[in-house]
Amino acid sequence: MAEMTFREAVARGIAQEMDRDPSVVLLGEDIGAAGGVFKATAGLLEHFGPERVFDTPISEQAILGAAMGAAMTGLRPIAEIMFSDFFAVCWDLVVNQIAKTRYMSNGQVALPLVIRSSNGAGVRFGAQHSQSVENWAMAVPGLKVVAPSTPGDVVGLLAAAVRDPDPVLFFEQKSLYATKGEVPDHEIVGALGKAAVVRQGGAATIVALAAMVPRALAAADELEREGIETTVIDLRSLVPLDVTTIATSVAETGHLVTVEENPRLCGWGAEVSSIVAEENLFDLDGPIVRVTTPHVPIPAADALEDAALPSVSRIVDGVKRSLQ
Amino acid sequence: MAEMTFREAVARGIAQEMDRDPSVVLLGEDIGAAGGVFKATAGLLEHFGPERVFDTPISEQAILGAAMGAAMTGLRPIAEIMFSDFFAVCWDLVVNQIAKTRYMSNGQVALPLVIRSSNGAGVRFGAQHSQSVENWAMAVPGLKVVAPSTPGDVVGLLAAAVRDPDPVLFFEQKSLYATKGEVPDHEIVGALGKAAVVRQGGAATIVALAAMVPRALAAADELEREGIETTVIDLRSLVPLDVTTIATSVAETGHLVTVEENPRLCGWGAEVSSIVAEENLFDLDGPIVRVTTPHVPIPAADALEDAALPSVSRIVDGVKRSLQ
Amino acid sequence: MTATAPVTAPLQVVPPAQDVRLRLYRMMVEMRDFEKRAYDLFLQGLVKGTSHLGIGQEAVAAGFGMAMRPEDFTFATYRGHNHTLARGVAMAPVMAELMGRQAGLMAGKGGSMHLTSVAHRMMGSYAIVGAHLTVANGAAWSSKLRGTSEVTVCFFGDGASNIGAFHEALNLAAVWHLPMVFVCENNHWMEYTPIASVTAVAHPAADRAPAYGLTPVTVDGNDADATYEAATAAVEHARAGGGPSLIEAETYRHGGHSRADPGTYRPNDEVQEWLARDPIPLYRGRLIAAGVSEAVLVGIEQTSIATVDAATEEAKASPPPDLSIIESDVFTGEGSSWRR
Amino acid sequence: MTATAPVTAPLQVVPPAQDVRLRLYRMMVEMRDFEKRAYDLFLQGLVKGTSHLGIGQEAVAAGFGMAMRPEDFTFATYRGHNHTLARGVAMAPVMAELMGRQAGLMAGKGGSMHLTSVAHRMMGSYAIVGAHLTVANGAAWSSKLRGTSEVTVCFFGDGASNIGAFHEALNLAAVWHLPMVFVCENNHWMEYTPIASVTAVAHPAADRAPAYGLTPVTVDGNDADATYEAATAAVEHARAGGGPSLIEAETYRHGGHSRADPGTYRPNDEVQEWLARDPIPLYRGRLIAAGVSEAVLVGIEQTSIATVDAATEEAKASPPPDLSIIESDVFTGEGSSWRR
Ligand SMILES: Cc1ncc(C[n+]2csc(CCOP(=O)(O)OP(=O)(O)O)c2C)c(N)n1
Ligand SMILES: Cc1ncc(C[n+]2csc(CCOP(=O)(O)OP(=O)(O)O)c2C)c(N)n1
Ligand SMILES: [Mg+2]
Ligand SMILES: [Mg+2]
Repeated sequence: MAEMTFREAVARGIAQEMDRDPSVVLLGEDIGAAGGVFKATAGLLEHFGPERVFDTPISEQAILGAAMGAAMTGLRPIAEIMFSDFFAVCWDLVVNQIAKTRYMSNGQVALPLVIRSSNGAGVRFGAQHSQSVENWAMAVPGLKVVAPSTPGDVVGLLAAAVRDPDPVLFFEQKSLYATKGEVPDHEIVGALGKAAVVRQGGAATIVALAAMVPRALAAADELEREGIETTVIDLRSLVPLDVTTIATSVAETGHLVTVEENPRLCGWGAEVSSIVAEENLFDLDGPIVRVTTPHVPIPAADALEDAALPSVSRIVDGVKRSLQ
Repeated sequence: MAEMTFREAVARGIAQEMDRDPSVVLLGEDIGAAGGVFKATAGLLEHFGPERVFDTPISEQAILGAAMGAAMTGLRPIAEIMFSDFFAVCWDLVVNQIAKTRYMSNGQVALPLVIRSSNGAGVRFGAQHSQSVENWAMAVPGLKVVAPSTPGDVVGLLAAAVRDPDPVLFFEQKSLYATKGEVPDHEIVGALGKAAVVRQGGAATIVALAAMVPRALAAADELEREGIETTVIDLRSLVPLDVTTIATSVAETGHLVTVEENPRLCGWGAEVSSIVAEENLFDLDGPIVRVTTPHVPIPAADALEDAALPSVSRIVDGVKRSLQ
Repeated sequence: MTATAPVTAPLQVVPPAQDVRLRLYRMMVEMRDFEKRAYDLFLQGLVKGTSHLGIGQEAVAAGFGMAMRPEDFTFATYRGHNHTLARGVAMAPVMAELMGRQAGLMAGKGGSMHLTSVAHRMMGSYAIVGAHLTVANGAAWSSKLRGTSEVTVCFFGDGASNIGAFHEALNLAAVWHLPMVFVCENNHWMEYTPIASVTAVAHPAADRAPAYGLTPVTVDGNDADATYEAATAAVEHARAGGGPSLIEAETYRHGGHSRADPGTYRPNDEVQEWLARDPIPLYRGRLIAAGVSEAVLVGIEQTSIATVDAATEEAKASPPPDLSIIESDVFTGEGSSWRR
Repeated sequence: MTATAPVTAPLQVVPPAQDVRLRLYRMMVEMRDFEKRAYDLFLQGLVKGTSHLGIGQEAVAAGFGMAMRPEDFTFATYRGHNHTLARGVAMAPVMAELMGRQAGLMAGKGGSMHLTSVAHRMMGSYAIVGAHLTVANGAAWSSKLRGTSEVTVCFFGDGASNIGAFHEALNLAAVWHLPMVFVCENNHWMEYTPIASVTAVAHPAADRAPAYGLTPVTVDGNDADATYEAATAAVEHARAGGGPSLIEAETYRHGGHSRADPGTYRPNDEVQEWLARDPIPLYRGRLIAAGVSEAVLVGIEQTSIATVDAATEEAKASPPPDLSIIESDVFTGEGSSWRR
């Protein structure tokens, strides 16, 4: 058991899989010699050499094309898209090629690849470097979508993603990189599609992801002080989605609040809400409340950015509204 | 009043605006000399000349960049992205540049531009030419999103889109191009963000968009034969979203069904459902049912494609499930 | 505004051996007969949706197909029937795919634009212009990392030379010194717009080669000897570790862009000039001049028609796909299930 | 793997007039002082988030800024402070924007990477590599359609030359014969990776010019006379209807890529070589040699510091933005409202 940062856990998780499987290779911008702009791949070039770790030009389509073609022909690439905002410059590779090729080929082509990307706001990088885009991926059939909230889950879910036979988008919330957690020393392999109940309470169910998990927990603490006991679910994976864990909890609490960094419309919170409204409506004793960023680009100034993102107090308010 | 096809209505709507406003210019692939691959811009080059109608290379980023830069500096471009699937190759221009520049500049930059695109399935073009991606756009702050279902609305909403000061994505469902409708001869100008109640009935509210509107109406006919009277709402616009019309109807019927061509996860149906589950939960007398394509790419074979899309009978079933 | 004149390939110094030439001829005839039949079936409403014929461009597909080894990879566009057949894929499953039948190469899930046969290392046909150039790189990169001598050949149109992915792919292939052969089939039109009207240079691919440190190569794409020679040189260059090539094959599609498009937007004299250089009669004449007997050629032609007939019957006999496959193979072994 | 040697510009035949030279010097000094202050404020925690300094590259921003008329348009990258100042934007709102204050150029909504001042025709700074080349085309296209003589100048880095948007933008500008000047500031590094290690040609922009039918142009980006001359030629060529240019200015950033990056990944002798060619002392020496008095230069330098000091105080005095603006200007006049 060692304490390490979220960013160190990324490198540790990749190293675990590269050690195990020689077909795992890495590519991306500044990931090799520089160890990544967030230092999440530090040491991997030194350890695994230039035969397995590749710095690329600023050519995101070429990066994902290379990953896809390599995955089709026997390798298990891990590609980095430096900021998830840049998925927009290579979205075609993600949604039209990587997501659909297995299906269009009627299963002839397998695409065991992972695309890691730093996601989300909180570090004052402005509107083109702060988006949470995990729901862009969730909306596209053929992609698995993961976003851990702790260093331990980073390692376990990275391992699961690398071993998965299908394309996995792995979102690393950039405001979490400096956070710390305990990570066991032995090999860790998680499972995609299993949410974690990180707190138990009977009054309401709060579902959160990535950087919103610690905030939801802080809100739960505050609510507890007011005598409101809540369950907090760390979703961890959007595809596959652990509907069972959510539904089970809602059946117990009767109240549901989702907490996401995404702008208002069409986020994963809407999906979770609408699943419950379709499948578990009669379990509900109050409205399903979604706490989100308003439907705005992320502003750059610290004061504005902080106020735009879901805060602990907005989560607290959201829970109270759900209890009406 | 003249009967015309949906595709003719596109050209008619553009011509109306180009006649009125000399700053309206057109650009896209094969839109000029060829009149567009769907013949939706037929005759415009001949009428308005090569100073206002521009054939481009296969360079979607360059197309949208040109439209954006022109809109920033006094023109009102209408750009065509031939198939909405191709938004993936120029998504950066849409979501990171066009959607955010007004906001990032604190309102200094205005972007009065329209991006038209053929959207959706039903013509056996396979997975890379059949997607419904209007909810990709809906999820991004800064974009307005429109998808008409009739030739009359095509003209009126195109006019509204061209006159709007903000970027509007205008989706033309390609299975509708050959459909016909009456269009008044005089100038028509619609309004963004107004849904149309196209049928009234007290048992349930069906909300549909674009090609799903005629299907929802057919389902309503079938339900009527079984004695179930439904309201059908043609959403027409996703951003702005006419929440009032939906909420008013749900308050009357107590039951909500959304019908969309999109794959299962995170479509606009989820957004509509979750708004109602948050704001009007106690108006509901049954589960909110979403009828969608399953979470799969669109298959090419006619038999498969037909079975994948929401059918009249699946809509009928959906309404019945909502009435449980 | 008119298309540039084709570059005539240098006269063959050493023509291919006669068995190679006969195989090239057979391939071209089969491609032509197959696609003519596909067009008939389209007019009969049996081929649904769209299909993009390579009629007139067979010498490119045949020349390159012939120069490749079984272990090499092909990546093609939606205009990929010929490239698929060139790898030895049987006609019946291809025809059945065009018709949306169960016996289709991808059971109807892909369609004409996405022909794929991994068993033949035909790694797919792609319908977003330019994207597959980057994917092809990935196969070549993998070949290199896995220490094999496989070569990847990637076909695309003139119009693809103006999209961003082209640029990214060519640069990466050059920097990583990949065993890639990029083949631009310059048929002078991108759908309904002449390439010259939207491109800054006369040769959309060849004139860009130096931007990637590559040598400009053009070849007469209607001359199967020339394409075979150019293909062999580039494929073996890549196999020997010499890195990527970019070849521009000048050619022409006889018909329209897709489906029932009559292609009438093209100047008549341009069409006539190219029809007069139809690669198949041209090659037939050359074989006769080289002493091949008429009977041998007629034999090839008759066998081809018989093969197409049989494939058509086989495809027609296949039922539509079972609807259960709609939800299979989104994910490996899990169908389309997105929930736990 | 090391960066290519810079191309030395030809000796000036006619140096710019002395008043132009003094203005060039003043611009460079102000840029340098402004950015040094920004860096100090970053270390003090007053500039939040990220910022990308152009220290060492001032001769490019100054030479081009000086060659532009007020009606011309600028498009820049996240490394755009200098290009913003070059259009005459006051320092205080820029500094306040870096500090996330109400008085910021965009009231804190954009930040350092997105400086925009439409009043000065500084049409924005863009942080997705390459995208703004296509947007700049649009402004130039509009200038042409509106029948004006405005010219658009678009700055970008060496790294941007490998992304798809670069290719699409250059081709369209050439085909549409747009009044565009594309300026590649080749500082030899893209973040932490040397451009030469990921680019197929030695000059990432100039060697690609022929791919768009353009003449390759390189210029010593550390020599303000040379950049001014090249800029004037290209801008007036565009204004006269001569179409686009692509200019590669060879230069170097003295510091790291962004924020507190010390840039230690770069070979020391490379850094030393370029520091010895710092554009500002270089130009100062040239002015002295041309007979400009030390007192005049010192005057410029003192005024510059005083201006930066005043701007800093003004920015510091500004409060954080009012939170109500978070929901303004997503849409025109409607704030962020997405519902009716
Ligand atoms: C990114 C993208 N843009 C546009 C299209 C629509 N489209 C399909 S084929 C085609 C023309 C392509 O021309 P070319 O590359 O010359 O190939 P050809 O069809 O002549 O073989 C176009 C514009 C597309 N499929 N993908
Ligand atoms: C599409 C995209 N990919 C990657 C990045 C991350 N990034 C920001 S600056 C940069 C380096 C750019 O290098 P260059 O173009 O030479 O400009 P410079 O920073 O040297 O001025 C990178 C990779 C980005 N902003 N956009
Ligand atoms: Mg072509
Ligand atoms: Mg650089």
